[in-house]
Amino acid sequence: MTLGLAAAAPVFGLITQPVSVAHYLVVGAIMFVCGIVCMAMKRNALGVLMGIELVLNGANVNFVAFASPYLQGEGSRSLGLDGQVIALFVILLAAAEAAVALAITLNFYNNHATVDVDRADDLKG
Amino acid sequence: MDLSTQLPQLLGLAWLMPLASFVLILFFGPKMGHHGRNAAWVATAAIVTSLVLSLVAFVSWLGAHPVSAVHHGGDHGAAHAEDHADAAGHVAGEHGGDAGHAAGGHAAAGHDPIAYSGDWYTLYEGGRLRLSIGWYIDSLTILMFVVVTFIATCIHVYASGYMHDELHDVTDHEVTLADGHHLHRPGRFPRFFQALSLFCFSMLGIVIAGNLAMVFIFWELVGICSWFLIGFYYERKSASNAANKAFIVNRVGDFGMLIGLMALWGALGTLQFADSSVPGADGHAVTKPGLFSLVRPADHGHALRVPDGMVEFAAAEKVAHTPPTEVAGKVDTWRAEGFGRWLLFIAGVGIFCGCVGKSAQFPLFVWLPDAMEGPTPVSALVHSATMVAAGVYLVGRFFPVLTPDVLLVIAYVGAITLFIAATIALVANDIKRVLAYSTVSQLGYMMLALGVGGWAAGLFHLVTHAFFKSLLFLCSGSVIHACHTNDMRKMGGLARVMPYTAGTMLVGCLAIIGAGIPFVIGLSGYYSKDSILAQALSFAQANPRHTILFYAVAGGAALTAFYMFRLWFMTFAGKPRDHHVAEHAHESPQVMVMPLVVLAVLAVVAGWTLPGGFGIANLLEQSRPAGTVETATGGFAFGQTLTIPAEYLSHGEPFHSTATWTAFATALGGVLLAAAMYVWRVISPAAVAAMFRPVYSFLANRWYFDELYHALFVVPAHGLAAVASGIDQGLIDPFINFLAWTTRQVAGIDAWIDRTFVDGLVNATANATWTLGNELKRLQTGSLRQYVTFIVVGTVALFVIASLFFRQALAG
Amino acid sequence: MADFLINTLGLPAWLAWTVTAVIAAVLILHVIAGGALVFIWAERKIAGRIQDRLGPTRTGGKFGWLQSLADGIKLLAKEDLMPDGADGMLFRIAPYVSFCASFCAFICLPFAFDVVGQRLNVGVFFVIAVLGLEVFGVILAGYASASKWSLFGAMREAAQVVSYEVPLGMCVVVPVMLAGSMDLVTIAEKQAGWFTNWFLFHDPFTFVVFWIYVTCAVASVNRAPFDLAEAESELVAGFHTEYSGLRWSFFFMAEYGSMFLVSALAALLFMGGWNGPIPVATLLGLSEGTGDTAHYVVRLVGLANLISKATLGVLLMMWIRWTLPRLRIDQVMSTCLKYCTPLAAAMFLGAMLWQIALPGGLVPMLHRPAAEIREGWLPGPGGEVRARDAVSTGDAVAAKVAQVGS
Amino acid sequence: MTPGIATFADAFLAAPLPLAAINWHSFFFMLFAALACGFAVAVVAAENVVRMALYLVLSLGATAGLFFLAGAEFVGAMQLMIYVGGTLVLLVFGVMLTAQAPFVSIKGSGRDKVVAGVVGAVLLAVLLQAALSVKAWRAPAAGVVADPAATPIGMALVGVRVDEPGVGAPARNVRPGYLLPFEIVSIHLLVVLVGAAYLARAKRRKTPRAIDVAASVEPPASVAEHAAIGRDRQRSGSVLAGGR
Repeated sequence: MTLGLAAAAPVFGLITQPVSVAHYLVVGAIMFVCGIVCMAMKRNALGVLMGIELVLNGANVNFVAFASPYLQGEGSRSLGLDGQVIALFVILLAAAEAAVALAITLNFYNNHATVDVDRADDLKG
Repeated sequence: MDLSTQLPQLLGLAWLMPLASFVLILFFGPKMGHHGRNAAWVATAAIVTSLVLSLVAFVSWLGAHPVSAVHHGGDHGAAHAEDHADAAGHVAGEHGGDAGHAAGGHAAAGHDPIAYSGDWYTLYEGGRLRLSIGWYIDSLTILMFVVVTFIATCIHVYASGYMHDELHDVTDHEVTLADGHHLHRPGRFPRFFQALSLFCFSMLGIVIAGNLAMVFIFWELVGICSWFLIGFYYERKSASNAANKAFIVNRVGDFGMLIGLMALWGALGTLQFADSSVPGADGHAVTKPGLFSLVRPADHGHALRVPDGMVEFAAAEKVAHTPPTEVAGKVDTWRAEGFGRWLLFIAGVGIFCGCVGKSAQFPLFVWLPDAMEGPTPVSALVHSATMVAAGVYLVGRFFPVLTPDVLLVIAYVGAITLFIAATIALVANDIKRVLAYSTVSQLGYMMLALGVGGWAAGLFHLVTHAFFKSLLFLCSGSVIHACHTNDMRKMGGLARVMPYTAGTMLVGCLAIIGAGIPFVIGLSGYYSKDSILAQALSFAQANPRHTILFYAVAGGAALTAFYMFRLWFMTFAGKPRDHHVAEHAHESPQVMVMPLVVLAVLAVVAGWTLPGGFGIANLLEQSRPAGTVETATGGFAFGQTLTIPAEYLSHGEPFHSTATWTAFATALGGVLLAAAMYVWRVISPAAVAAMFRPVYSFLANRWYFDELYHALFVVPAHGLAAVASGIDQGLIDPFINFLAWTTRQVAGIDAWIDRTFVDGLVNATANATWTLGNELKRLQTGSLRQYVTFIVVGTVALFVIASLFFRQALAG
Repeated sequence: MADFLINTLGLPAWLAWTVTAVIAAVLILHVIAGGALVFIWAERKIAGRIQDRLGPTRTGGKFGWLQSLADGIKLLAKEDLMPDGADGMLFRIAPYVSFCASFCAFICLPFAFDVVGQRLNVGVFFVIAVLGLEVFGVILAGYASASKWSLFGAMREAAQVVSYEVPLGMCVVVPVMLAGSMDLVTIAEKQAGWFTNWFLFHDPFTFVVFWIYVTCAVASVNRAPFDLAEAESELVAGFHTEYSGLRWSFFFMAEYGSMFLVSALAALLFMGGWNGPIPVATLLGLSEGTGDTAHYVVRLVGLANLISKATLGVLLMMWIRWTLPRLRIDQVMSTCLKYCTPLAAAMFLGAMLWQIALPGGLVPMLHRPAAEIREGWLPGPGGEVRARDAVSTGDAVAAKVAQVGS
Repeated sequence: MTPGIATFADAFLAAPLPLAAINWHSFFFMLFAALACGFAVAVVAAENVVRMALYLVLSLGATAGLFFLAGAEFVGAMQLMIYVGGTLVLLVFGVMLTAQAPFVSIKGSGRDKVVAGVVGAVLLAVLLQAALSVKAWRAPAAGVVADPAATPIGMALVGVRVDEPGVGAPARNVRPGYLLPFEIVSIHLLVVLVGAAYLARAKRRKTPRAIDVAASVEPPASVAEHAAIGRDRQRSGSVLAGGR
């Protein structure tokens, strides 16, 4: 049994040790990067929007992680409510941002009959 | 509430109401209904509010100080005989001795005027100068408030009908443009009421004013308003000229007034009428004596005395040589030597100059008849009832400070004015000018009355005159409105078509000539004019050398009767002279007739004294200035001693009956003569005119005053201007041109430098920027994703740099 | 229950917990599936009666009570079509998304005092949120079917549900405010006692709010008269035009599941949850203290109470469906945004003011003052309530809260 | 959920079996984390917009799970309600409204992908380094059990802090609440709502400058109207009625 444990240690360790803030940070970082890549790669305006949502969400994960009293190791103190409240506001503002961005996209679609962001270069000098 | 706090609030509010409406109309006038139709309502509402407030104040005043006939001279009753007796005793005693003490003894016996005074707001305080917005309220103030607001109300109502032409575009037939067409302009309905409101505000400001400075401020405001209103049809040359004339002539008077103010302030350091409590050096309130108590100190029995300030001011060099401690002691000796009395004289005359201008007294009366260029309601309000009354009011208010000499001057000016104006009115044919000259002459009456010591008489006449003169003007307005002409020779027989106007105007004429059944009852003019006559008579008796004044008054009465009825007969009686006019003639609309009726009623009853003594005369007695109750003597300026007889004497025999009979006879005579000439035609005016051709033309040309002034002032002024312009063009212009030329040369060089170097620099910069921008433009691809990439790269770069070079900072 | 397994059967804790979880899940699943069977049968009978028909009569004897089971079997056997040009993956996933949404919502829905999958202190919120997810499956279905009808249906559904979440949320907030907690268990507990304690009868405003809630609930599970998404007269069958067989039945289970859910929610929020109109248990002297049997009896009675109330709600919806004609979509929208939302807001305000004006309610005898309805955070006589929760649920959080509160 | 899991874990440490070694909290964390990250990557990888939307929803839902695990029930529920229930539905709306054949999947050029990938990799490296560099963050959770977060957040949003040591006497504590930010955010939301409704209102369409695709898409006027559904729900009724 202990052997089995030892064999599986690298993977198994992940689910035997209590999680820490860093775990959350890693998750947040991955989502953040995915969002960035999404923004940088997608030509579809809505794709870009989704990228933005991902980025915001990655940030939120960090906030919540820092706010959570569960995850703090010995001695370190959590952000307390601030983190959670900031996360809430981020969510709200993300909703607002999505609304406006979507409206803009649809306008763009009405005028240009496309949602390709590369076509949105009217202001280019 | 306490009267002393209640009255200022009520009257202050009543005073500010028109200001509010002025501001409203000024800003929102054109938006008020179609062509600002509702501006009339705003203004009227404001003035009605003031009227109500004034009436409330009036009632509460009566509640606090019931008017009765008990005090000196107030009644015609039995108390009169002994009044007369002991007064006579005083007169006898005063000739030798010190006038002040005896009179003061009487004055001190409970004849202090009832007055409330105080300050709302201090405009400026520095050094000795203290300008404040304050109030001085006594029965006179309240009476004037009621009168002004009441007449103003009537006239607002009347005007809202009269000015209806201004509601739509107006074609002014008296103005012909260069292209030969008549002027066509948009209506100015709101502007009219705006100016009217402002005028009411200023007039009430004069009335309530607590110090001379404030009086002066509103004095000028009134002038401005009258300028606006006379020049209301400013496209008409005549109108704008008249406006300017009125303004400039008034300036002449105001210059004198300024001198008076300087004399008072320079010498006494205060312009407050009444004593005022001001914060002293140590912070406690100190009672600062006002003009009245300075000139008539209570400890001196309210007898007129040259105030210490003036004495020291006049005896400046003596003061300089006297140690400060002893100055106070020597003042009396200096006063005895007569120092400062000239100063006081000058102050009085100066202030009176202002009144001369404003009240159109000789020699500054020329502006008033021209002022008839304004709309008729304006003539009625400004130039008959209120503004011109301001001068009389100020003299009345300022009465205690006026020495007998000043009074004499006033009396003579008044006499001359009244005579000249009356004579001119005899031959004038323009209905409004007749009324204008009659106004002038009535004002002369008032001034004369004040001058001969008839304080109550003059102000009484002021009030009654306000009523019937505004009535007369409104009637004339309604006539003009009907006939579209001012020329009486075109009128006649209008009584049939416009009965209301005719009737009310008849009432007005009767009132102004002081008609009445002797000793029984009469119209308002009957009482006021009789009291003036009586006072003039008693003055003439007291100073035999000035009997002429009484004759002037009597003659004036006759002339008044004549020209007023000449006017009435020519206008309403007989057959129409000009059918073209007569056909158009029609009665005016209700809104115009209503005020006529109201005013007519008041013109009848204004003078009555109700049983129990309530009446304007007795009301005025309440605020008779301290120390003017009794006969006083004085005077140095004209090398003679003057006696200003106490006014109550004139209510007794023999003056009273004599005056009444004289007035009755003269008036009757005048009326009969007028009737004979214009109704029965037993005397032909033309024949008379032919008989006295020179006199007639002299009068018809208004004594050539305008020509005289033209020759005296205008021509020299033009000459001076010509010289000045010659200098200007001959000397100054070439010099200026030379300067200009030089500057141009310099500028040329400068421009060259500018173009070569400065511009070059600027252009270089611009080019550099341009090229740079062109280079940078490449970066701005407009591709969103690329931007995102940039952002990320930037972030990473920052992080790397930070972690490389600021490791410690991060580690912390 | 886990305690029961651990203590009496002596199972190892982890096994006990797992077993408990599985049992709970299966139970909920059966509530949905079995409920769907019963309700479909009931609906057909009711529709029949209302329309003067008999409805199913044959299958399974007298009342045709096996009818829906037979249908189920038929659906299982049916061929599963997928239109050409559909987005296969999404098309397959969609029904499960819907179903999972309405299933997850049951997790924190208490059936009796502590008969609850997982007690959440944001229970109400969670239920509403998860319920909102159901629409997602519908949208996917509509899009993936590559059919205009489906697309329109999906759009309407989405528009309708997303906008009806607003007034729904407002209505739900009122009981939350009165109870001072978002925990469904707490909310229901606050209404224990006589039926006058039900928030439905708390004050006139809550009464109105209840009916607004019913309207919005009907709309948000898009039942008639709000079933624009599957308006068979306009769009063939709306978002599930292209579906058949098992996937189609999943949509239906989801629909009936969420019908039951919103009804249960209504019961919990407004009608005292598992507390009957008359506090029988208390009157009989049965309470937590008096031994396990009493304990379980009380639970069962509560269970019965709640389920019957919820069923009542479902039947009400059926009645409405077969009585009222379908609205036009613009009418639906104006109902939501012009009437429900402002009305709900006003009622919320009213309820609040009522709380401030008469905290004791109109009849203080019958009414438990709202002051003690608080979590442990604020001072006030909330202590003993929390303490009892702590004992009964053996929950660390509640324990902490209790010692904080008292 | 968390407390349950917590007690779960306690129960397990007693058990002798290897399963007993499992920290269920970590287990569920790993589960949700894997879901969140996996679907996030799927979002990037997917070509079809609608699928991207689906993956995004799943990713966000999993994140909500993470929040629950971190003891932030309220934020989690909020995430589910607003993000997943609201924002995403709107996104999908947009997707559908613009989901015409040519745009459902716009292929990005390979070069873009490479660039984005490299940049992303670099950023990821930096972020991970940052995340793991601080020791205090790596310290395993002490398993403190805190109070349920809903009430303190609610109270804090209206300006009263009850999560402080002076619990039970909000008057006593001095930490400010979040009333002002709360108000600001709500005003901001209102403004956004109005603005979005205005932006997306159905206009009389001007001829689109891109004539080439005008034929292939459904008339932009009606597109604009559909846009109105997503953004300006008040109008959507008549829109859909018209769409029928």
